[in-house]
Order: sequence, then structure tokens, then C-alpha cells
Amino acid sequence: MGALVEPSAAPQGPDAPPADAGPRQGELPFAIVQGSPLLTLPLDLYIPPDALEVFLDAFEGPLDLLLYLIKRQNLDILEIPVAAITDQYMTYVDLMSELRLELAAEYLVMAAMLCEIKSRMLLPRPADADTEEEDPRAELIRRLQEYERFKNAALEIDALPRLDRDHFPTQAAVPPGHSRRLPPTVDLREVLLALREVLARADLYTSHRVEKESLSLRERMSLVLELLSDGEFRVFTDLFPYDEGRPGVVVTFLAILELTRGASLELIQPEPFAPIHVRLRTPEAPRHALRILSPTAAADWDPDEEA
Amino acid sequence: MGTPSLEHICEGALLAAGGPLTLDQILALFPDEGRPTRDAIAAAIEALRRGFEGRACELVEVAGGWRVQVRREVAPWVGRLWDERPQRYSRALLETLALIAYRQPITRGEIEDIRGVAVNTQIVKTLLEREWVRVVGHRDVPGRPELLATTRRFLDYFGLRSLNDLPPLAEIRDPAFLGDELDLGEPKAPMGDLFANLVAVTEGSGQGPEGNN
Amino acid sequence: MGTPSLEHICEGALLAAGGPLTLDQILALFPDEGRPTRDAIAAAIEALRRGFEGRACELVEVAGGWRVQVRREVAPWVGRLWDERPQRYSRALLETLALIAYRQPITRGEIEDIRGVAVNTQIVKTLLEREWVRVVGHRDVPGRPELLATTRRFLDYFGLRSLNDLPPLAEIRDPAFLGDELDLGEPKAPMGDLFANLVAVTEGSGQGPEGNN
Repeated sequence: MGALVEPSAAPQGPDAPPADAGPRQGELPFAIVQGSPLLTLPLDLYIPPDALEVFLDAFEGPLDLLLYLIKRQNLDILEIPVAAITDQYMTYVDLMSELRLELAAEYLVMAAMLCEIKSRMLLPRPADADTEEEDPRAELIRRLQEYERFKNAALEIDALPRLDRDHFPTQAAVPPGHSRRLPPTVDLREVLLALREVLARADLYTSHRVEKESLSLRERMSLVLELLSDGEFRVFTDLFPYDEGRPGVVVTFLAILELTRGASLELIQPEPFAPIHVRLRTPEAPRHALRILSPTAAADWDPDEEA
Repeated sequence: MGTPSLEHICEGALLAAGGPLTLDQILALFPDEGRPTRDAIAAAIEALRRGFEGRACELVEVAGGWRVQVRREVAPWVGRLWDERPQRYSRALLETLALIAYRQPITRGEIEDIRGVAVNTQIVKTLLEREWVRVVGHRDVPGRPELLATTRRFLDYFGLRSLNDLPPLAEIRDPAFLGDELDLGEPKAPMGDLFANLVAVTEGSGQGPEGNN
Repeated sequence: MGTPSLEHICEGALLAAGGPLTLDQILALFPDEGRPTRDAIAAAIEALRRGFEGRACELVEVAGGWRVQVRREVAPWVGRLWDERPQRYSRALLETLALIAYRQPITRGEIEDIRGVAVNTQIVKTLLEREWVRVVGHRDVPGRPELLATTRRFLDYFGLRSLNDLPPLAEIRDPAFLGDELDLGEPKAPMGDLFANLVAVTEGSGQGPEGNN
């Protein structure tokens, strides 16, 4: 490996932003006013409405603002001094309404909640332990914690290595001409539904009644035709399977009769009691499906060299 | 891997680019300060080219610059990643297939009689190409029309042992059969489960050959 | 290179795919006859993964399968191939995404309850358009609000194999002034099991519903 090329001091690469440029609550300036960061809200000073707006925009709502107020003072959420935090929070809300900034309703709802908690904290608590009352802050603390964990989870997700920023998929070129066109897949149900539709339509014409024929007969007819597909003669008895018992013989016999009736096959018996031969009908063959040749003709007849 | 080498940067860029890169394009990846020379890039590329020898890809120079491409020997397999998505078969094809299955051996004319419309030549061709159907003979009537029948492959594809495994017509006509309660989900290729259900249904009814009406 | 090895075929396919491939997708590259076993593919992938060590790319497993990706160390240079800077996402979007990821399926109203502010419609739209999030159903309450959940694409994008790979959520601590009698109770997970699993994994074991410290 050749020369090491280090484009800048930062190991992140050429012009990567500082590693933690993301907003970090508690260290984030409220606003940049005329170039200088505003780190604490100057309550005693005039605040340009623009700056306040920027300040508020940095927060994702009242819970986020409250978390900021708590963390800024290095306080634990669990021991939130409601009175002090409420006062600070109300200062912002008052300021915002003074400046006639459009205040999101959530901030006002939170203000009301804080004031209620504060007043409940001031009430003397009942002395007897039986009527132990929930700490008025409990719900607020639960919500703050719940929000905080997802706020942190969001930062962690943002830090996960991701495509288009930290990783890129590879896309090597492929010589063309190797992809195929795939045949569709078919569900037997689709076939049966199609058949049902045909039957429904056919019933309207009623001229076509489906006859009472077993599928095994139909299948056997196809098989017999396949056996004879080379156009050669076969000995009639060879068409019968011997491993299917009587039903197999019967269905084969019916299939041969049916095919002969439909003039697809021809049966030839050179002379009475001689073996019967079967083959597919061809256009040149005489029209009779079953021929019994005269004894004289039979003498010259050779099934293997049939004209 | 610590700070990446020039060769690694070239390799990563060429693999991610999705197309050829010129030396100038590779140079532009570096900030002005600390930009390597063209010669250094060319040397890195040459080293990379040799490094790809004996691997599934190769680094080749084409009109647009340098490109990583899958070797021809591997292309027949890799190319299948982009097999064309299948279309669905038309209703006419499915009806034709169903009629051949249930009424075989059957001529095209007979299919037309039942369906009430002409059978598209392309449909029969598709069924023959798929090897679900074949010509088993000719009916000895004027024109000697071909007799069509289903194949062993047809049975295998649909998971049938024989045509008798198909449900009888009477059941197919029954509106409750194949209804929504028999929702078999997405069409999975050869459908073992579907067929198991069907067989259960048809066998449960003490199915005679092809019950009528 | 003659007839390519299994490893070469896998390498070519993974380098060309432009996205993750599952073992099944790789298996499908082979014709039915002469298809290798899953184990053989898995072994080839493992060999390949080791072979990528010390190179500009790496082979990683994500939700959608195995993916070759340019290493993070090289990304700053490679990223410059494309003019637009990688998008940065607002905190509002990331928080919304985090809530959907950890609390799925979740309604917009539930997100608002936790964040304490209204959910921006545009944010949800962006998440849906990026296909990081999708609507998986509706909660059976008045208004039938949409239930949002993350997608496999979300996992792939962030290089995760499953939701279990998400960074663990912080614990919720009980305030000192609260006795055991007060159950702050995690808000019930909407659809039980998925979330129950997630919580069990992310919050660590051997901990009560809300670990007391």
C-alpha cells in the first residue's frame, strides 16, 4: 500500500464536521446575537424578539425546555425544585407573551401544570401515614425521564453508522445478457377459480353439459395417446397396466373405447382371434376405426411396415 | 483499519461509484491541500488492478475511466439477480389450462365451444413451452385438430399425484368452496399447503370421480 | 479463472447487488440441478467475510441479509463522489423515529404524549417516504389512529440486524421520595409481545418492570 494520504488533521476525513456538532442540551448557546453566543438568558436586558425565537426553536417543546433548566443547574431530575424551576419557566413564558410571540399551546399547558404542582407542594401534607399521598411531582418527573430517554435514544440512533454517510453499498458492473425472464407462478386456486367462471358462463348456454366422466378416465386417455404418440402399432394387450388391478384394466379399456369412438385410434386385427394392434389414426389411414382384415389380406400384413 | 491508504480510497470509490471513474474524478475526492499526484493515483490503480486478479471482479479501463466489473465467468450467476419479474397469467390462459386439465384430451375447438371465445394461439404456445400441456394426438375429424393434455410436469408443479387429486367439478361450482374462508395467502410457487387443504376438502367429501351438478 | 468457485459467485453477487442479499437470494442464483446447500453458501460467505478483512470494503449482516459496504474509514472520501452532503436529520425527526423504533407499534398521539409537543406532519411523511416507517394497522379507538412501525429498510440503513441491535434505552429511576407503593409503571406497550421482548432486551435482564436504584 502506497503513500498515506491524510487530507486533514481530523481522522474523519477531508471535511467532516466536528464529531459532536449536534446540539447538546446544556452546552448549547441560546442564540447567536451579533456573532457572540448567548449562553445565559440575560433576564435583566432587553432581548431582541428574534433571539428569543431562536432560543425557543432550539427546544423540542416544554419538556425539553424544562430538562434544559434542570441540567443547567446540575440538578437531578429526581429532586427537581419545583418552585425555582417553575419561576424560571414562567419567566420565559411571560417574556414570550410580552413580546407577543406566538406561543405553542404546549408551553401554556406545561405552565399550568407547573403552577399546580407548586401550589400543591405548598400545602401541608397530612401527618398520618395511612393517607399517604403521591408526591405532586411524581407525574412530572416520570414524564421528564420518559422524554429524556427517547431524546438520548434519538442521539444514539443519529450516531449509528448509516448508509450514505458512513457506509456505501458496492455496485460492481455486470456484463449484460445474463438475466432471465421468469415464468409467472400460479396457484392451483387461481386455476380452479378460472374453471368455475368458465362453468358459470357455460351453464348460461346450457348446450354444454359436462358429462359424467371420471378424471382418471380422461387422464388414461391422455396416457394411451402418449404411449402411441410415435405413430407405431402397439399390441392391444400391452396397453394394459398389470399393477393396477381390475380398476386399472377397466379404465384403460374405457379409455381405448372412448378414443376409438372419437376416431383418434384405430384397432386392427389381421384375422379373427389374432392379436389386436392399436395405433394413432393418421390422415392416410382408412376411415374405419376397427378393421378386421380378410384372411388373405392378413397374410401379407405386417404391422411394422404399415403403409 | 486506521487511516486508509490511497489504494483503499481508490478501491472504495471504484466499488461504490456504480460506474467508471476517471483519474480526475478520483483526484477530486481529495481536498486541495494534501491532494496526491496523478502518478500516485495511477500507481494505486495499477496496484489495485493486480490485487483484483484471481478474484470475482476485475478492474478494467473503459471509455469513461476505470470500472470494477464482475468477471465474465461469474456473470451467468450474478446476472440472475436481475431476472425479470414475472407477469401474471391472463384469465384466458388459466381457463384454458383448467379446461385441458379437466376435459383432456381436448381440442382447441372444444375449448372454444365451452369458453365461448376463440383460443389465442399464444396461450396454447405458452402452455406448451411451460411444458404443462402437450399434444397427445389428433382427432380424426376434418382439419385433424390437435388433442391437448396435461403433463407429468403439470401435476408436479401443482403438487398433484394424479388428475384425480383435482377437486370434482361439483365442488368447484359450490360457491362456498374456494371462498374467502379458504384464503390461502400469497401464491407461493408449488403449493404444498394449498393442495393439502384441497385434498383434505375433496377427500373428506368421499369424492367420486367427477361429481356432476 | 475457469469454472468459478462458490466463493467467487457469492463475491461477485454481493459486490454487484448494491444492497443486502439473503442466503435464499444467493441460492436462487443457481439452477435447480446443482444447487449448493445452504450450509455451503454460509461457509462461502464466512470465508468471504474473512477475506475482506484489511480491504476497503467489509461484508456485514444486516436485517435484509449480507451486504458488502465501503468501510467507514474510507467514507469521507467516497462520499464526495456525490455532490449532496449526507442529509442531517432534525432532532424532532430523530426523536420521532426513536419513539417509533422502541415503542412500535405506536400512534402519533402516543408520540405526542411522550414528547410533549405535536408531531409535525411533514416529519411522519418524510419517514414514510424514506420507507423507514410504515403504517401497520390502526388502533381500535375512536378515530382509528394509524399504528406506525419501522421497516426492514430502516434496519438495513442503520446497519442493524434486528430491533434488538438498537442501543439500549436508559433506565427510568424512581425518585427517592417515592416508596415502593407507587408504581410509576412503564406506559403499557401497545401490542404486548413485540415490545415486551424489546424492553427485555434493551433494558437488561434481572430488572423489574422499572428497576429500582
